[in-house]
Amino acid sequence: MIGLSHYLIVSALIFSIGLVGVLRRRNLLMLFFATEVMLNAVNIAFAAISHYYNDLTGQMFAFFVIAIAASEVAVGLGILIVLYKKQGSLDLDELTTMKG
Amino acid sequence: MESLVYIALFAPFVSSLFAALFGMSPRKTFVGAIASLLLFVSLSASMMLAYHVYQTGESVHITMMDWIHMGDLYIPFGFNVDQVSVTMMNVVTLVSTVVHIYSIGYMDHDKSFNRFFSYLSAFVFSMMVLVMSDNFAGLFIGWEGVGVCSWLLIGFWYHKPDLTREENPSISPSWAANEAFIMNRIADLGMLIGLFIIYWNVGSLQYDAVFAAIPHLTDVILSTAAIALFIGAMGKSAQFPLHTWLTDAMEGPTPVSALIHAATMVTAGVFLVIRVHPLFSVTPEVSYFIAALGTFVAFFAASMALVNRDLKRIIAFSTLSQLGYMFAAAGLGAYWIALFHLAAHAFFKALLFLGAGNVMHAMHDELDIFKMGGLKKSMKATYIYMGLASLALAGIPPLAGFFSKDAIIETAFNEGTLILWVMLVVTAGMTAFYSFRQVFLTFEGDERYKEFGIHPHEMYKFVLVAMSPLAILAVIAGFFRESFNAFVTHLLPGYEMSEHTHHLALILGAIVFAFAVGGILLAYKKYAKGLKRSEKVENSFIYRLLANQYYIPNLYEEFISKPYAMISEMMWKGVDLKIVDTTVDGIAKFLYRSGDGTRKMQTGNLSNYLNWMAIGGVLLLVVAMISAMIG
Amino acid sequence: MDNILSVLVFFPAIAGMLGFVVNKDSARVYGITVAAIEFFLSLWLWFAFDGHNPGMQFVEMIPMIPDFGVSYYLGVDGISLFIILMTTLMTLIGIMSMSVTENVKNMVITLLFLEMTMVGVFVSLDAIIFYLFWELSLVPMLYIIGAWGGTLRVYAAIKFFLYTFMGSLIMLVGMLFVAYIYHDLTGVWSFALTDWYALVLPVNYQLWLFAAFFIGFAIKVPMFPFHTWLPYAHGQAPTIGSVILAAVLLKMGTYGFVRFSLPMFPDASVIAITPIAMISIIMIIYTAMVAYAQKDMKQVVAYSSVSHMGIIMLGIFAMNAEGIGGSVFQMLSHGIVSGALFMLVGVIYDRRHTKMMDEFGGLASIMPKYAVIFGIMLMASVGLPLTIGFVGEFLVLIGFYQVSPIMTILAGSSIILGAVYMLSVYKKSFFGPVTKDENKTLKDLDIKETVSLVPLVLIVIWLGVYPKPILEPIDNSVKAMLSFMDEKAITQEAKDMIQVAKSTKEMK
Amino acid sequence: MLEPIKVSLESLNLITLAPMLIAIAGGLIILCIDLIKENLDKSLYVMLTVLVLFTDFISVMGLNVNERGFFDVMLIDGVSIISQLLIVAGSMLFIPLGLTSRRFHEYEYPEFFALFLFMIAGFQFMAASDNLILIFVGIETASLALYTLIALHNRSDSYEAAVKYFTMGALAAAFYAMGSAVIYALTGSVELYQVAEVLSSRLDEAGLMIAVFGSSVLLLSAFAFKLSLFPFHTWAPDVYQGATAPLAGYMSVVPKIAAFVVSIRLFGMYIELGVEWVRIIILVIAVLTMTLANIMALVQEDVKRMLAYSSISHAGFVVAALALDTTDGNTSIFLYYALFMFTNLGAFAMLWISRHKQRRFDDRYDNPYEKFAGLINIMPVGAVIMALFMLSLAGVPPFSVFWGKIYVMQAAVNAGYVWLAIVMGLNSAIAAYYYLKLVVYMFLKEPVKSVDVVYYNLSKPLMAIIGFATVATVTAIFYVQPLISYLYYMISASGY
Repeated sequence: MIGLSHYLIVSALIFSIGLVGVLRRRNLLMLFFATEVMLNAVNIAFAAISHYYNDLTGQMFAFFVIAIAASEVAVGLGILIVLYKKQGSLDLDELTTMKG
Repeated sequence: MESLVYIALFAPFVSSLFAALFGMSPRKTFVGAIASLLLFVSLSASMMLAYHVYQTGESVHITMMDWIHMGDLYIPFGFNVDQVSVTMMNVVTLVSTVVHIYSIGYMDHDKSFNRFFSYLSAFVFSMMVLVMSDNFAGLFIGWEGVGVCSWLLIGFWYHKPDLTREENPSISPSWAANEAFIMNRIADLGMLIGLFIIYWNVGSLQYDAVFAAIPHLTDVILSTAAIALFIGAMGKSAQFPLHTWLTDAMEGPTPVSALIHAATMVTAGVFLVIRVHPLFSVTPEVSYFIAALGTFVAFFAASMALVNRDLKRIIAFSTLSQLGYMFAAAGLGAYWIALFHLAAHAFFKALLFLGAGNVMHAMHDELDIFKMGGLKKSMKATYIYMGLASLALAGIPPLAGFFSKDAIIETAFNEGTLILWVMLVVTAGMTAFYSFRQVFLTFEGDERYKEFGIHPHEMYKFVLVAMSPLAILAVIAGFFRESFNAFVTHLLPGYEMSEHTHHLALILGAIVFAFAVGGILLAYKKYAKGLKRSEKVENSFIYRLLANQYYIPNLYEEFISKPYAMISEMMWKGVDLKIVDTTVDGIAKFLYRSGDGTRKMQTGNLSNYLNWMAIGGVLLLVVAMISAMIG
Repeated sequence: MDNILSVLVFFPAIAGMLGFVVNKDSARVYGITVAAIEFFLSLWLWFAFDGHNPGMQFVEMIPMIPDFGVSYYLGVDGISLFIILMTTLMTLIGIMSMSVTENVKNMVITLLFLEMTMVGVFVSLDAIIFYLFWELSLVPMLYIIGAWGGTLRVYAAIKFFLYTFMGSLIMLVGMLFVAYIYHDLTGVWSFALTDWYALVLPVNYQLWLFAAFFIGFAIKVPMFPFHTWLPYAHGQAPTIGSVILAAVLLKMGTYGFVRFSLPMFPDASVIAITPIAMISIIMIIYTAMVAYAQKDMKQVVAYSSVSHMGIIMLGIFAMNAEGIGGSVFQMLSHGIVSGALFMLVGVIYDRRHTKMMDEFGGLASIMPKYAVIFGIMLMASVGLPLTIGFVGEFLVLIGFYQVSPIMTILAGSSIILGAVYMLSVYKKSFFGPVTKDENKTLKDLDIKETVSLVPLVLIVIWLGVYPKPILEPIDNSVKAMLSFMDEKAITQEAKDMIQVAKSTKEMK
Repeated sequence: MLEPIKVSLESLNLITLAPMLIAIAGGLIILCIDLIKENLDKSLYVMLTVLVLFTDFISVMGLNVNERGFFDVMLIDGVSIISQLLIVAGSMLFIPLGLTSRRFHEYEYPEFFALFLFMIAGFQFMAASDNLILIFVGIETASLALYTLIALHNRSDSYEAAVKYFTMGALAAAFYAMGSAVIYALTGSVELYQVAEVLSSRLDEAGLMIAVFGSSVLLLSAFAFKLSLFPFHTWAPDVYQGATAPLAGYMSVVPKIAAFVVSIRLFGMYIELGVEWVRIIILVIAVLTMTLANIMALVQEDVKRMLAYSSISHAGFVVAALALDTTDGNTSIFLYYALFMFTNLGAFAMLWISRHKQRRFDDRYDNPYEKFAGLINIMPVGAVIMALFMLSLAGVPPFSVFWGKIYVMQAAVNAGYVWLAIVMGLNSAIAAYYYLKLVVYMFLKEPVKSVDVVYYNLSKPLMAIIGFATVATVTAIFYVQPLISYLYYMISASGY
């Protein structure tokens, strides 16, 4: 029987994968994807918990997360585009003019 | 009577201020004249007071105003003119009047003439405060005041450069002045401690209150107080081991040496012991120590005088030696004898110094007696004065020194302290020898000064006249011994020789006399015909030891001054800068460097930042775990 | 005029503000005038002051932050009165003798602000207001040292600021803790000192709080080993800065001990007697030795300040009227004497642009007036009787003798060691032949310098001969404080150590 | 079957939403105006924004304490009112700085103002809710707007700043969402008051503890990022440097107030529940933050970056008060920020008064210390004002930040954390160094000669704002009393 804990474990796994992605990726676009992965892991958790409690709040939260993820991507991509125009690259390692 | 007290006290002060007004202007003879006049006023007032005290047998006590009042401590400016202080006042004002007049002549060519009188009168004022005060704090004011004036006067010719110890044993006037001041300060600390002990056990610093309380105090307190006060006396009176400053103080002008370093200031220590006799008389151990130290210094100083070639230093050593006598007397309980010797010594020693001043004046500041000789032709009067003074010093009857010194030696016998007696007798012989060695080398024999192209001339007439009171007193003072005894023993405990001593008095006197005459004869034999120097003697260990003052100044230099300077330097560069300050700066630098280290985490690379966030999360988890486990 | 204290505090500040308008050529006269008015105001304060009343007078109290217990609370007693007078006097004389030529206007304005903060510190009876002025006083001094100082001026200024700032922040924590306890016990927030005095604290609290206040005050004093900022500050500061720093700012620390530590923590203070006495003795002897090793005249005076502050500290912890009263007097004495000495060093620095002693020699022949005044101040500094320096030193030593004879003897060595370094300065600079040609043409004191130094000389002698008008109010306030401390102390040891003057006892 | 939902308008209590709605509406109006007529002057937008903010402020003032509204997701307690007031007030201080005398083109875009207003609405949502969803929405609304505002500066540094901030923000958002999910899993609720109830009844269960660990750590990470606490602070210096000076000043105050409100609600809850280690973690972070940020600030060569680190350090200072979880502590947070706001915004605005055409002192920095060398000779009043701000930041009395500092320290002492107060004191002493460094440069050094083209930006609004900040900084002693009493009253009324 697939129970809540399975969902949560999956969610945690995906969250970790996303986290590792955020930490390891050098390309900004990939990095954004990784954060999306993390948010989606949260969504899985919310959906599962919501079902578990038989309470709609979790699903509501999940919807908000989706909406916010979408707008985040919109803003993020916007910034990335101008950045790309200016720098010609999306490599993280080149983004180090400010430091110290 | 009150006004007389104020006149006696403040006339020198006015004189000092008056002279100070002209301190920076060129030489003005009237400054000296007015200063001398004011001193004479002070002398007259002192004499009147003496007469008054003599007549009524009562002391005059006045309180001028409050000085310090804090907590339970109450110190007024109070003055007490009693038999002891009036004696001192007269001695001080008399000698200072003479010295003031003398200085008009002696300092004739000095451009700082006016300044000199200002200092000199200030000294007299301080000395008057010292002797007249009715409390320990007032005494201490005077005590320090004379110290400063002594500093100013020793260093009067401050412009002279520092020389090596070989060229000039005192290095320079300013060096000698500082040495004197600092050594005195060491002793002053002892004195202050004495004051503190007295205050906290008696609750007052007034003499009468303190003396009244003495019976209620324990022996330990009394002894420590006595020791502490005596340490003070040791500094001012240049007792071993604080004696080196006195000979170096001869760098000052000769009138200064006469007044301060022979007649008055250096006797302040003796005065202190006499003044505080109720305390010292109940602490026999301390008193005995004083007597022993006094005897030792008498001998010790005399031994150094034997070989010295410096006219003034010889006299200085003799002063030291005589101070030893005074302490011996005071320590043995013969306070009035000590006071009597103090007065008598003041007269003939001042005379001797002033005579030496004449010689110096004539010899263009040359002080080496080996370079003099045969001065009697050109300086008859001075010769007579110095001869008289030396006779008095040597203790030849009927001059003053005989009566006073003989009494001291007799006291030593009377107390059964034979070792002291023997030493004092031997010292008497040595005194006679060195005094006349100096007199003969200066005035008799061949005229060695001619090699140096010096044409000696006698001092001004008025100066010689001015010196005459001292000469007269040096001759006749001794006759007043008994009346003096009667006068001061109103206040001081009497001292009578025992029957046994009384019987032997003549024999004892004869022994001393024999030693004195022996000394003079020896000196006559060796030096009257001129200087015969013997390489062998001069190179002998003893001679060199004595000539170098037992190497004590060198010792002080090597083991105190230099190490102090070295440690100071080390404290500054080694400790203050290297340790204390570097620690402070080190903390600051450490913070700064750790800032440099920490900012490396701020690589600017987003990936690192994200890693930091993850690490932070883990870190939080770890801290949480730890604190959860501990808590 | 009941609000004379507020006038005293804010008059210089307002004048300083208006000073921005004054033309820079007239700035100096403006400064002298304002400082003179301020000085006369403080004299008026003295005349209006009732010397027989040991308590706080001219008290003003306006609640500022009642919810937090902060109020504008001023008052003077015998202890602070004369420090205020000295502050205004030294500011006046400092401005008069000032030899700064660049940016005189800025200097004058800065000094006037500094005067406000200094007076403020001494009249504040509210801990926060005290702290406020205390910290604020650092700023003008930072500017004075930093802007008109020598080559290392920035380093010296920052060191001065940070060191004292660090210490006072610890003290602030202590203050907040006292306030907390007060709130805990009474339910009311208050930073008023008079309220705090009423607090009876357990001994361990007292010890911790004492330590916190100690750090703040000790750095300011400055006590060994927190003193190293001082030589730099003095070494780099312009003359006027050194004068004010030595005369007034250092006194804030010792004043703090008298005002805060003693009455608030009597038991802890008694426990601290021995350690503090040890530090004081180290200060006295060690810095006297360091002073002796200096080549720079000003550094000698700077280190001598530390040494003298050791005497003051010792007296404060004598726990009897003689010692504490002596310390308060010694604060005045040291203020005037060290201020004068710094001015004197400034005089020669203005002429020769060096303070190294081996550059001089024989100055007494060339500058006799200067030599005389220097000599008088030197003698006052080494504590010659009948000068101001003796009274305080004598009282302190006599007071501390009751606590520990041995330590008094050690501390008393200051009269020897002080003479050693001071006389050596005098000998090196003033005595001997004139060896340097540059020195031969030096001018003696000009009118400006004479006018500013002579009053100090007169005060030095006047207060040495007749200190009574000053000692009396100090005596009354100190006695009252001691009997208060004695009542308040909770341990028997403390009660034994705190010596209430007999006269106070008799009155009861 | 779902039942038809019946909602009465009264029960919605829409007035609680009014402030945010006003801000949002204002933003929309600005956008609409732009649609209707292009190329309107920025002064119009600035004034409109001020107007909107003013209305917003009034409407917040009109709120009653302790009300809930809009399906009970809105929580209008004292904390939310004061924080909203502070947020709006801070924004009102900031926005006139847009009226520069020079052309900084982001202010030419009406979108800038619209985004700004949306952002404020976001902050207000954060402050005025104890619903995790709404808080999340608030955070993201505000953050996304803020990223854009930074990027609008249109220099490569600002893009870099925006990207860094954005990416890290996204990660923080993920943490927050996951944390919320854990809480939801634990309690079945996202309303904090319900969460607290459930948690307090189930706190003894062993398994629950681990979940509490997870949730609190995740949420702490998210908010540590928002509050720029070590080691989540890394974005702050770069972002402040990349953003315009006033915006950096603004970011160092206003978003943090909003984040603090949420933190008080969230972590206060944990501490109240007796999860002691949350307090310990916060204290550890606080001490680390104030110390490390301080020592990093020591070595900065750029004033703006120094101020950035100093802001981080101040945040660490205040976070310590959060850990106390006392009324005093919470009051001190708001007091501190209220007082800090004027000074810090003023200090950042002072960087804005001039700009060199090239980076002539340093390749990397716009505002190196050398730029301020000898400012006392060039611009005496400016130098004095800047020095006042620096002294205030250093905590020299009687300037504003001092009162905040002692109140925080007093709160620490009152709560029994004397060591914390001492650490704060020592940190203030360290901090004094870098503030003094600027003072030293301005007052004690000679100006660097050969200055190339300088764009002076001394517009009247800028001067007015700086003047206002100066007055507020200097006269703090006179208004601290009403401020404290109001804040204390509001906070104790809302039960914190």
